[in-house]
Parts: sequence; structure tokens; C-alpha cells
Amino acid sequence: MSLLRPLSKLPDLNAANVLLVENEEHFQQKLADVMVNEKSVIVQVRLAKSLPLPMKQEKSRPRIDLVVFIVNLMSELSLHSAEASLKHLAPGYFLGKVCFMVTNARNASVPAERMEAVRKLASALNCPLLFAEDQTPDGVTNAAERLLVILRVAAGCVPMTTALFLSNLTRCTISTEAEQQNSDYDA
Amino acid sequence: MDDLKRRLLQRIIRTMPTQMLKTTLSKWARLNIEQQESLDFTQPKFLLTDQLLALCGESGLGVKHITELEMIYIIDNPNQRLWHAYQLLEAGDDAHSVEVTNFKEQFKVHLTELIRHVSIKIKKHTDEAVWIRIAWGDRSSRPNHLKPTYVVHHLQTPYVFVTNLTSKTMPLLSQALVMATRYSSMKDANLSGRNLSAVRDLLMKQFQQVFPSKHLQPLGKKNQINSNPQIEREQDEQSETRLQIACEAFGGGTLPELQKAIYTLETKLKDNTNKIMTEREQPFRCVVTFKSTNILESLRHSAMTGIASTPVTPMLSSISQKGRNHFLITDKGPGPQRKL
Amino acid sequence: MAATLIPPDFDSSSSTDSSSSNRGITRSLRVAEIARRKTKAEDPIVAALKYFSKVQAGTPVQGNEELERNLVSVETVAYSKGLSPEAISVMLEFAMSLRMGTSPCARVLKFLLPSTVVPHQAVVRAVVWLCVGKLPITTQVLFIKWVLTVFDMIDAKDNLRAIYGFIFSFVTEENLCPYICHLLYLLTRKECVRLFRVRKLLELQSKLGKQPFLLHLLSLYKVFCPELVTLSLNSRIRAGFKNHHGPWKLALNAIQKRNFVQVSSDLPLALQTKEKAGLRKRKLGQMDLPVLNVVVQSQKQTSYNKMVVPLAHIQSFVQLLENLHLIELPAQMGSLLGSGLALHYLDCVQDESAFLRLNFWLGHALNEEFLFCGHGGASQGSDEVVRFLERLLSTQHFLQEGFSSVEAFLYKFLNVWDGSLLRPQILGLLSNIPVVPSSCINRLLSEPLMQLFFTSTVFFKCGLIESLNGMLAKWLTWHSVYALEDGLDVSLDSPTSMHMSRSGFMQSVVELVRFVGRLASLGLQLEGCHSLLLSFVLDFYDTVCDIFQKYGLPLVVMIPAGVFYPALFAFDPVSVDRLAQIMYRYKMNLTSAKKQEKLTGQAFHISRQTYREFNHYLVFMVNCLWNSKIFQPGDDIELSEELLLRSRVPQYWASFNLIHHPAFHCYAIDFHHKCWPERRDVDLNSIQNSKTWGWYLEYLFTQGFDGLQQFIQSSISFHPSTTDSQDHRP
Amino acid sequence: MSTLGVLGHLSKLETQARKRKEAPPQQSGLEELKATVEALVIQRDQLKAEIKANESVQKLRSEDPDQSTGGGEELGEGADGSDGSVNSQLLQLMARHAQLTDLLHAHHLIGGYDIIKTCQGNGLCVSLATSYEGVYLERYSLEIDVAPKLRITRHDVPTFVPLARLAEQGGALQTNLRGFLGSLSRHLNGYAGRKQQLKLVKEQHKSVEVMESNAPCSILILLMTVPQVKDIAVLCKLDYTDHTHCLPEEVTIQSEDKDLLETTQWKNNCTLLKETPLHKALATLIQSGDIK
Repeated sequence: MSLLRPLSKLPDLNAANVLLVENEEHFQQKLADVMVNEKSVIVQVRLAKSLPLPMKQEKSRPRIDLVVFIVNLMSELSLHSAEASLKHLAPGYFLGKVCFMVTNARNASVPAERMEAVRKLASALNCPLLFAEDQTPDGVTNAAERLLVILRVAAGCVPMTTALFLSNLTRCTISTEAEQQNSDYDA
Repeated sequence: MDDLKRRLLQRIIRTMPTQMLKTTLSKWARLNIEQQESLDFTQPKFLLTDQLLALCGESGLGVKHITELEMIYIIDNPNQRLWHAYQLLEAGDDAHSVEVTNFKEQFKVHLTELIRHVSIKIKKHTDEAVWIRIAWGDRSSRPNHLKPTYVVHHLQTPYVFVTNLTSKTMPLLSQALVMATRYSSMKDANLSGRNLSAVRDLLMKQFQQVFPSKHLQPLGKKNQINSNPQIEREQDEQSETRLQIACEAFGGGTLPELQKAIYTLETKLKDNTNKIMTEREQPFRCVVTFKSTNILESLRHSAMTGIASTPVTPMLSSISQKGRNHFLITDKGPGPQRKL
Repeated sequence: MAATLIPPDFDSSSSTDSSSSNRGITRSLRVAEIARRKTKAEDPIVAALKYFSKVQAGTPVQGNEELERNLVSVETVAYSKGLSPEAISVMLEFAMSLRMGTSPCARVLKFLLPSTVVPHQAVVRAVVWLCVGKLPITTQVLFIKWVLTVFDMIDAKDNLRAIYGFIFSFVTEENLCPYICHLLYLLTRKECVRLFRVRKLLELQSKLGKQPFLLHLLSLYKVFCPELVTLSLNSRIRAGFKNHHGPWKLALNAIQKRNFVQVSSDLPLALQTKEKAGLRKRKLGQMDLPVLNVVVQSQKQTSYNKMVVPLAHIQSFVQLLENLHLIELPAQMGSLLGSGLALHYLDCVQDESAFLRLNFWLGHALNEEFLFCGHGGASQGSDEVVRFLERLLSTQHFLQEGFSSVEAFLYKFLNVWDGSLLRPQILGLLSNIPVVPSSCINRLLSEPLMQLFFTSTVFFKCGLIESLNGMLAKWLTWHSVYALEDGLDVSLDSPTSMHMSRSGFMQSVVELVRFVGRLASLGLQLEGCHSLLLSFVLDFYDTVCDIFQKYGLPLVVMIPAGVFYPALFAFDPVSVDRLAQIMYRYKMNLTSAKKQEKLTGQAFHISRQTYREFNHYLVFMVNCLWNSKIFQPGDDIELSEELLLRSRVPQYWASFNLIHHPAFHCYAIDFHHKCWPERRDVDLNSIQNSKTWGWYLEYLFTQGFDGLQQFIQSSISFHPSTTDSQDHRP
Repeated sequence: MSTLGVLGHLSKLETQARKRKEAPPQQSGLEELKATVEALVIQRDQLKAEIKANESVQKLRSEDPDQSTGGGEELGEGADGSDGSVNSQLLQLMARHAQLTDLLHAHHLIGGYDIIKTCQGNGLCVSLATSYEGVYLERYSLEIDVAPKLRITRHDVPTFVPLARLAEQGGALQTNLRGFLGSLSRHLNGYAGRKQQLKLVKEQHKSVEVMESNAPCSILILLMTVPQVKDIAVLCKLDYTDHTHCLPEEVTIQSEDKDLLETTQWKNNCTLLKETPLHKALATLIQSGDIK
């Protein structure tokens, strides 16, 4: 039972390593293909279906600067596996080195409570919750760029800021009471 | 008689898609060239039917010729109907030496002995399959050509594929077949599907099965991905093994198309407090049906992507391994091996 | 071939025809005969219609070749070019009368695609058959759906309104209720609203719970006769009626696309209508009913003379003014967005029902198309959508106000937005949001926007700042327009009809400005003072610094340090110049505010703190640019002496004055060359002495740094090297 | 676009920026090319090295085959004389490996089977290779449960092979697995051989028409034409009653003119068809001009 630790290894020069965790493994591939095109830093993308990661690559694996959980709202399983994987992250990661990316949020057939569950999860862990359009190439590119923005900060490639600072600005705030307020504001 | 002709033709023409009409008719080869030329396939079908009937009248073609047409069409695209598989048991010693001609006559003889009013047509298809079309009559009535039974059998194989067979005619057919093929009995193989070739391949093991072996054959997943050195898949081994397991369970390559897998659970309530329910004669039944355009593909995929837990339960894997998609699960003994 | 069936006199005669389509049918036969004689060849559809009109009840369906054949022939025509009114009435009659049982009925309904228009009497008769109540429930639903789909193609809706009561009676039918409600919603007129109906609906609501369809209908009733409907209704009801386009929508669109050209071409329509029609068609491709209804109706106009004029027929502003009182709004309110006239109408008669319906329609369309698109958003970014949104934007610009439904939509959408989908349009809509109470700003805007802002690219950041800038400007304008003279209470009689106290409004503005301030400072920090972003931020403060003088709102909010210093030390002179400009405007506002305070003893809420901040900035700026006294103790930027010494920068204190400031350095050098062309070695300090200093300033001002000029002239008296920023202290 | 000038332009800018990122500048393209060149060079050198290694390995083995069969050690000192560097040891190892693979090959040829433990050792997976005239054909596999008693759980043996019967015969599966496998592989090889022959016939002798054949290829009916003044059709039925063989047990020939079949020449032909593989037999017949 190996925890993944944010600071167990030394960083490489001008390199940023991101770990994309997605249960059904297709959006992560698309994202990775775009992300590696980044010129300003050398981006290393690791893809996983779930955590924990196999021990045997432990040595070869560089320090992971950012862990992204991709949740497809269309499937309950996707959410559950993300939740299960969270256990295998050292607490240090939750200081701004984890974020959630949600797809299919605009789909009519998504049950509202699943959406709520994701929001609760993200806000409970003080992680940013990004929404992505995985259908269109533009959507993918945009999602990748947003991840890069976070990644560069998390890898310490942006001066005058830290992952914790950024995550404080972007973390998801629970919106349940917001919903209900919203309704009575409407009325 | 003429009315029968008309209705038969109408039915055939209506079922046939327009673009197939021309080719099928030419295959039929009962109409001479200029007759075929004269047909106009753009007009509505009911008109076409009339024209065809007229032509049949000209060249004196009767019901049996028209049934030929039907047979040709069915042989070319058998996938519009539901095929049931039956298995022949205990081959006789001379079973392996049966060949088409004597099979034909044997079958005809036996069946006509069993029932007087029946019309049989047998045709050897290019792929070694023998196609039999049977129009069943009754003690009193003439053979009903509108509800024919089709039977497909590959000689020297213990399997028979049948479509729309009634329980009434089932024993007749089985007896005739058994005698003609020198087997001793025939039983339901608990396999049915719309795609004939799929049903056949499944039973005759003509789909790629995967076995554990020393030198793992490249399952062609890893090499296509990992194009970019900057992208690293952490859990390749797991996915590889999952893939291997899934393929061992359901077979590799493209899998035969089945539409359904049906599991029927029969169980009795065992509860001493509740006498009535416990002593109830007939058991409780619970039927679970999996549906898909290609059930095996779906199952394999779900096993591959980890949606279904691995190792795969024999319940599922025995669809392809035992070649059946109807399962009866009863209280005693492990599940899917039970016979229906 | 269907076209040949319409005799030229049909429309006029039909209007007198008292909805007995038996006669219609017999005539259709006659026509059929004529058509037959005209065209020698036996026309299958004519025969088919004949068959359907006269087929006996109880004819067997099974294996009935003739029926099959006729059905096929009609079907083909229907899908190729749509059915003529004649055919429609015949087939509808055939289907609804169940003459050959229920089995063909559904099939017939499915291919009832009108080519031009649906004769009202056919529909009425169909409803009659509905009342007979032999139809299976599914077929009934199908029929109502069909009516909803082709509603705008029904020629005279009044005859439908005549049987409003009958239609209403179906409300009690569980499965039909939603569709009936929708139909009623389209039909309802003031005179239709009756107490007993309201009662019925309320009773239903108590039975079925707060169903959106009931709420919508009730809210419409409430609009017409508020005295009857007492219960308080949520102004923004979540989802409206679902789209019941059933199986017809696509086929209809296809037919319309095919027919539109030749039909419209032979109609004497004013260009404006036609072009508008075109617009609507393109704009609302997948969410509006086709154009033809407009065309057809205008064709009918002469035929039945009733007291209302469909808006579609108004073609000039004059006409609009003439029959302003008897305008009939189209069923698809979306079509209003298309035409300028309609918008004029909306604007001048503040017709609440119209706005309600428009809002309902919009909210419905937006939700259906974007927020909850069934198919994982395949339609996203499609031209249709873009055009629709842009049309919506231009409409809002025209009316100078946002729609409440759009607002509600945005609040929902921001929560699931990925920040790139339809960005320009969404940001555009965002800037049109009417004033949000300060209590809600944080939740409705800040939270979703913050997250998007800080995780997105610099381009998004710029865009957002821009749109928020627009929002602020709109709010201020809105205030300056609608503020009542007494200046204390703002009330606005717009459909949103929001009243908010001036203080409340000011709070909202302050909230917004603070929010943008945060975004700007942190954004600049993250993006390393990206100059594009900086310029957008400065745009925003251009608006902010002038609130008092330009919009007459007694409010001055200072520029935050996070923006001030990056702008001051920017590498490009433009930013510095604009900063100077902004500081100048601040000064103007503050001084004038002070004056006014003196003038009218009335106390303003501009705190001393604000003055103090301003002076602080001013002093620093002057010291830095002019007096070359930087890094003074007490400044925001303090560096210890020895550290500065260790940096070995010669006379560091001067390193940000107008000469050495990186933004102006090149100008200084250029000036130096101009002054002393012969000099080899460049010694910028020689500009320092008072005379050349003056010239240098002159030179700078000629370079177009007006902001700088105003700033210096206003806040520095021209004895070089002596500042007097003291006298600004209150 | 007029309504959203600035915003529209911003998104345009963004797309441009992206494009710039996509399309790398020219010189980088050049670098890529250089890189590929290098890679290719390296690859070439590797290949060269391999070739050299292979040659030397062959040398080593050819030096003293009898010794090499003995094993690594002798072979080791055998080569130590030349140069006792790491490289040479490697070469020896490679030699040994090659030799072992050859042994494995031989083992297959003399009818060995691949047997693998499955499911933690309480299962076997046997795979039998079929071959005909030195050509490897399909592999067939069996999965066998060991405990409590040997039981075939899964296989891809064609249905017409009487697997069950073979397994039962004197409890072959339980008592003598080897025998069982032997008989099974005979069946399979027989089938493979017949199938291969049929395939070859269809490929090589277009003139001979295969009237009939069945799934196990145990009954073939061929239509041959004898070139005379007028062609005579000859029906030839081959019956492979013993499914383990690839030669027919009985050959019956029918034709309209009986006396042709009476000729000694055709009697020989029958025996020929019985004794030689079908495609070869036909080839000879065609050569001799008995048929075309």
C-alpha cells in the first residue's frame, strides 16, 4: 500500500510532471497529446486508470507535480473509482496539487445528485473543479491549456506564486446552499 | 393455387430490399434475359409483383419455382430470422461417410414416411452447408408455403441450425435428421441468434480462441499507443493482463454476433416457518437477459476496461466457451453447466 | 403534384365553410376529377386521397393491398414535398375517425407534413373526434403533439380559440395534460381566462404538484387577469414545456427548406418581411418553426377579417403605430427577435404578457439547446447557435436591457462552463446582466468566474475583464437614466421591474469593482504583468475613475496597488501614460466631489481614506517620475539602504524618473540626440537641469502622451524639482 | 461579429497563438531531420553488429558441433582460446541460445507439446502444433483441469474430431495423457494435411473441379476431364475413412465409358491417388496427359 508523495523526490530542471487518472481511459490520452506540445516547460504526462500506481516503476517515476482526476459524469463508476483512488495520495497533495476535471456536465441525462456529489467531494478537499468539453477538439485544447496553467504553477515554474496560493483562488466552494439561495433569490 | 402463388411472391418481394431484387432474380435464372430486362425496379413493389406474376404465367412457373426464389434469397441473407441450434448425439460408425446425395434421399424418404403432406427442398450451398426448406402440411391440409422451416446442416458435424420450427413439427424433423445423418438423437443446444454464421462459428469453434502460452502473442494495444516518449502509461501491465484474461474468456479478434444472453434462475424457498411457500410445487424463476448488438464484444470490452471484475465469472465466459446463450441455473450444483 | 390540388379559390371559400370538412372532401374529389382530367396520367395521390375520403368504415386492414398502396403513395408525397391543405384535411379526417381502426391512424399522423398551411377546420374536426374519445391515449398524445408542431401553420387560430373550452376540458386527462397546457398557453387570450378554469388548474396543481407546465399556464393567466390568480408564482420557472417536435420536426424543416424558395418568390411581400423571415430561418434553424407560416398568413390576411393583426403582417413603422392596439403576437415568440419592428413594439408597449412569453421561450430554447443538450453537446459551436446568440445580443443592445431568462440561464451555465465554448457570445451576454444585488454578486458571479479566470489563458482573462467592464458601464448608464430626480431611490419600470435603493445599487457597484480589482491584481501577478492584460485592466479603471463626474454617482473607488504599481513600472510608455490619465481623472472627480460637498452641505460617502490613498499614490508617482526620489521610507515599496547600495545601481533614486524610466528611456536618448547631435557619448543626466528638463517635457508631450501631460500639468506646478501635491489634502 | 468586436478579436488572437504553438519554426524541422538521420545511423550500426555477432556465433557452433551439443562449458573453453572477453562470453551464450532453440524446434518436430501451468498450477494448457510436409499449420490448444481428476475444460479442436471418444478410450486422458495427446495430434495432423492438400489442389489445378467436400475434408469428389478425341468427364471420389491419415483409404472412379477405367493405366492412377498426396498425384496425372 504505497502512498504517492508530492515531495519525496527532487524536481527536474524546468520540467513539470502531471498524472492524469481516468477510469475509462480515452479523454486522458487526448489531453496528454495536447499537453506535451507545451514549449515553455518540458511536460511529462503519466496516465493511470486508478491509484495506487504499480511499485515497479517507483524508481523510474519522476516527482508528480499535479494529479488530475477525470470524472465522466455519465458513469457512476467513474466517480467511484476516482473516490477510491484518492486514498492513495499523501495529504501533501491536497495543498494545491490535485484537481478534478469533469466531462459531460451539460448532458441532460446526468442526475443532479451525482453532480452535487462531485462538487461536495471537490470542495471538501479544497480542490479546483474544472469542467471540460471532451467532444470537440477546441474543448480538448482548452481543457489541456487550463491544466497547463495549473501545472506550471504546481511545478513551481511561475514566479511569485505557489500551488497553494492558486488553489486558494480556484478551489471549488460548495454550492448546495447556493442553489437553494438561488431559488429563493429567484422567487 | 394462383392465389397462393401471388401471396407467396408478394411476401418475398416485400421482404426483399429493392436493390437486391435484380441480382436475386438473375440468380434465380427462371426468367429469360429479355424478361428480366423488361422488369422496372423503380416502380412500387406491388406493381412489380403483378408484373412478375405475369411473367411467371408466361413461362409457366409454379409455386415450387417461387419457393426456389425464396430459398435463394434466404440463403444469401439468412440474418433476418432467428436461428436455433440443435446438437446431434452419439454418431453412428458410418456417420462420417454420409455424403450429400444419400443424405438428401434419406432425409426425404424418412420425413415423407413420417408425414404425408410436406414439401421439401434441399440445396447444397457453396460453403459445404446443406440447406433444407420444409413446408409443413397437416394430415388433411396441404403444405403451408407461407410458414416454411429452414434447416442448415454441415455434414459430418453434430450441429443443426433451424429457423421457425414449431414444437409440433420438431419431433418429426429431429427423427428424420437423426436417421439421415446416422446419429441416434438430437437435443437443443441452447443457442440462438439472428446471425447464422455467428451461431455456427460459435458452436464449431471457428472463432479465434486465446489460450495462455509462453510467448505472449502481441495483443496490439501497447505498440499503437506510447507514440510519444513524454507520455507514459503507468498501468500497462494491468491493462495487458486484463486484455489477455478477457480474450481468454470470450475469444480474440472479431467475435461472433449474438444478440442476447438469457439466464434463468430457478430456486425454491427453504424456510421452515413458511410452510406454504416452501412446499410450493413450481420454483421461483428469475430471468436475466443481456441484450446488445454484439453481446460478446460488449462483455469482452467491459472485462477489458475493468467495468466487469476479472477473472470473469464462468456464467459469462461459458457463453463463448460452451457455445450457448440460454442458461438455467438451479439450486443444486454450480450454475451454467445445468441443462435446460 | 400536391400543388395542383389547391384550386385558386380555395382559401376564400374555406373561410366561409363552417368547418364541415365533408364538403371540403367532396370538393377535393371534384378537384381531384378536374386535376385528373387536366393531367391525363392517373395521379396516384389523387386516387389515394379519393380512396381515403370514401373508404367504408370497418374495411379490413390486414393484407389490404389497396390501403397499403395508397398509404405508400401519400407517404412518399408527404415526405418529398409535403401535403396540400386538402390532403391534410382528408387524411386527418380519415385517421381521427378511426374508420379503419387504430392501426393506420398513428402512421398517418406521422406523415402529416403540411406543405403550406393546415386548414383550421380540419384541426377543429379532429378535436371533435378527440372528444368522441374512441382514440387510444397514445394516439391522442401524438395528435396534440402534431398540433403543437404545426401550430403556426394553422391558418385561422380564432376558430381554435372558439373551442378553447373543449380543449381545456382535456386538461384533466393525466397523460395529455402537459401537451394540452402547452397548446392552451399558445391559444390563451385575455377573454379565455375564467375563474373556473383557474380553479381547475389550481386543483390540478394540488393533485399533480408544482408541474412546470401548469405553472407556466397559470403565470400567463396571472398576467392577463392578476385578480383571478392570487397565488404567488416564481418569476423564473426552471424548465418550461419540453420540445414536442415528435417525429415531424426534421422532415418539416427539410420540406420548408425545399419549398421556401419558390413559395416566397411568387408572393408580393415587402422586402423587409421576407428578409426578416430569412433571418429567422437561419437564426433559429433548429429551434424555431419555419418561416412559411408568416408568408401564408399574410397571404390569408384578406380572407378572414378579424380584429387582430398578426405582427407578421406589419411591414412599416406607420402601420405599427396604426394598429398598435390590436397586434397579435406569434406563437413562437422567438421570431420577435428577428424583426426591428417587433422590438419597437415590445419596447413601446411594455406588454408584460409579451415579455413573459418571450422570456419563457428564450429560457426554454437556451436550456434545451445549450445547458442540457441531450447529445453531449454535439450541437455546440454550430453556426446556428452562434447566430442565435448574436441575434440575442443585438436584441439586448436594441432594447438596452437583458432578459431575465437569459440571466437565469447564465447563472446556471457559468457553473458548468469550460471557458472556451462560445466564449465571445457568453461573455457578451454576461456584460448585459442587469444590476445584481450585492448580496448575490459573490455567489452568482464571483465564485464561478474566479475559478475560470485563474485557471484560463491570458486571453480569457482579458475577455472577462472586458466584459465586466461593459457590465459596470451598463449598470452605471442604467442608473444614470432611471434614477429618479430626488436621487435617493432608483426605480425602473422595465419588465425586470426591480426596485433597489440607491445605497443598495452603490453597494453592488462597489462589490463589482472590488471583485474586478482582485481579479486584476492577482491576474497581473500570475501573468507576469502581461501588457495586453494590463491594458484591459486600465480600460476598466478608465470607467471606474470617472464614476462621479460621468455617471453622477457619488462614489470613488481607488485603483488597487496591485494594478497601480505594475502600470507605473510597466515597460511600455502607453501604460504609464494611461495610468497618468487615470490619476488625472481621479483627481478631477475628487476635487469636483469636494466642491459639491462644499456647495450643498449634503454629506457624501467618499471617505477620507479614499483621499488619503489617492494622495499616497500621487506623492509616490510624482516622487518617482519627477523628483527622482524613490524607495523613500514609508512608501509601499521599501528597500533597505545597503541592499540598494550593494546593487551598485548609480543613483538608484533617479532610476525611475521620466528620463531613466524603462518606458521613457528610449525617448530620453532620442531627445538627447536631437539636442546635442554632435555629442558622441550620451549623458542623460544633462537633461536634468531645469531648462532642458522643460524642453524634454515639451518633447514628450509632442509624442502624444496626453495623459502624462494632463497629469503633470494638473498636479505639478511648473517650478522644476518642486512638487506641491500638498494642496490636494482635504 | 460587430456585436462582440473586442471579444471576437480576442478569441481570434488566441487561435492564432495556438497555431503558432502547433506549427514549429523551420529550423526545428531541420533538427528533427538531423535527429532522424542520427537514429538511422545508430540503427544501421546495431544491425551491422548483430550480423557480425551472428556470423561469429555460427562459426562457434560450426567449429565443433558435438562439443556444442554437450553444453556451454566445453563450448566456453573451446572459445576461450580466441579471446576471453565479455564479448566472447556473450557470443557463446548466444550460440547456446540458438542451439537450444534448434533443440526446441526438433522437439516439436518429433511431436512434443507445449505445456503450461495455468491458474496457480491446478490447470494445464497443452498446445499441439500441426504441420504438413514441413509446413507449420494451425496450433490447437486444450485447457485441462488437474484436480480432482483430469478434465478438459476448454479447447479449440474442431468439432468433428471425436475428442470425447479419444479421451475416454481406456481412460486415456486419466491414465496415459501422452497416448491421448498422441492420438489427438494424429487426428489433427491428418485433418490439417487433408485441408492443406485440398487448398493446394484448389490453387494449383484450376482445371480439376472439386465437386464436393465436407468440413473434415474426409470426402472429396473431383471432376476431371480426360483429353481424348472428345473430352470425357471422370468423377473421382476419395474417401479418407481413417481421419488420422492424409491419404485416402479408397478411391472410386466413375465415367461414362467404362472401358477407360478398365485400362491398366487408370488402375495405376488409382493406386497413385491412394499412395501419393492428392495435389502431387494430380500433377503427375496432368503431366502424363491422362487428364488436363
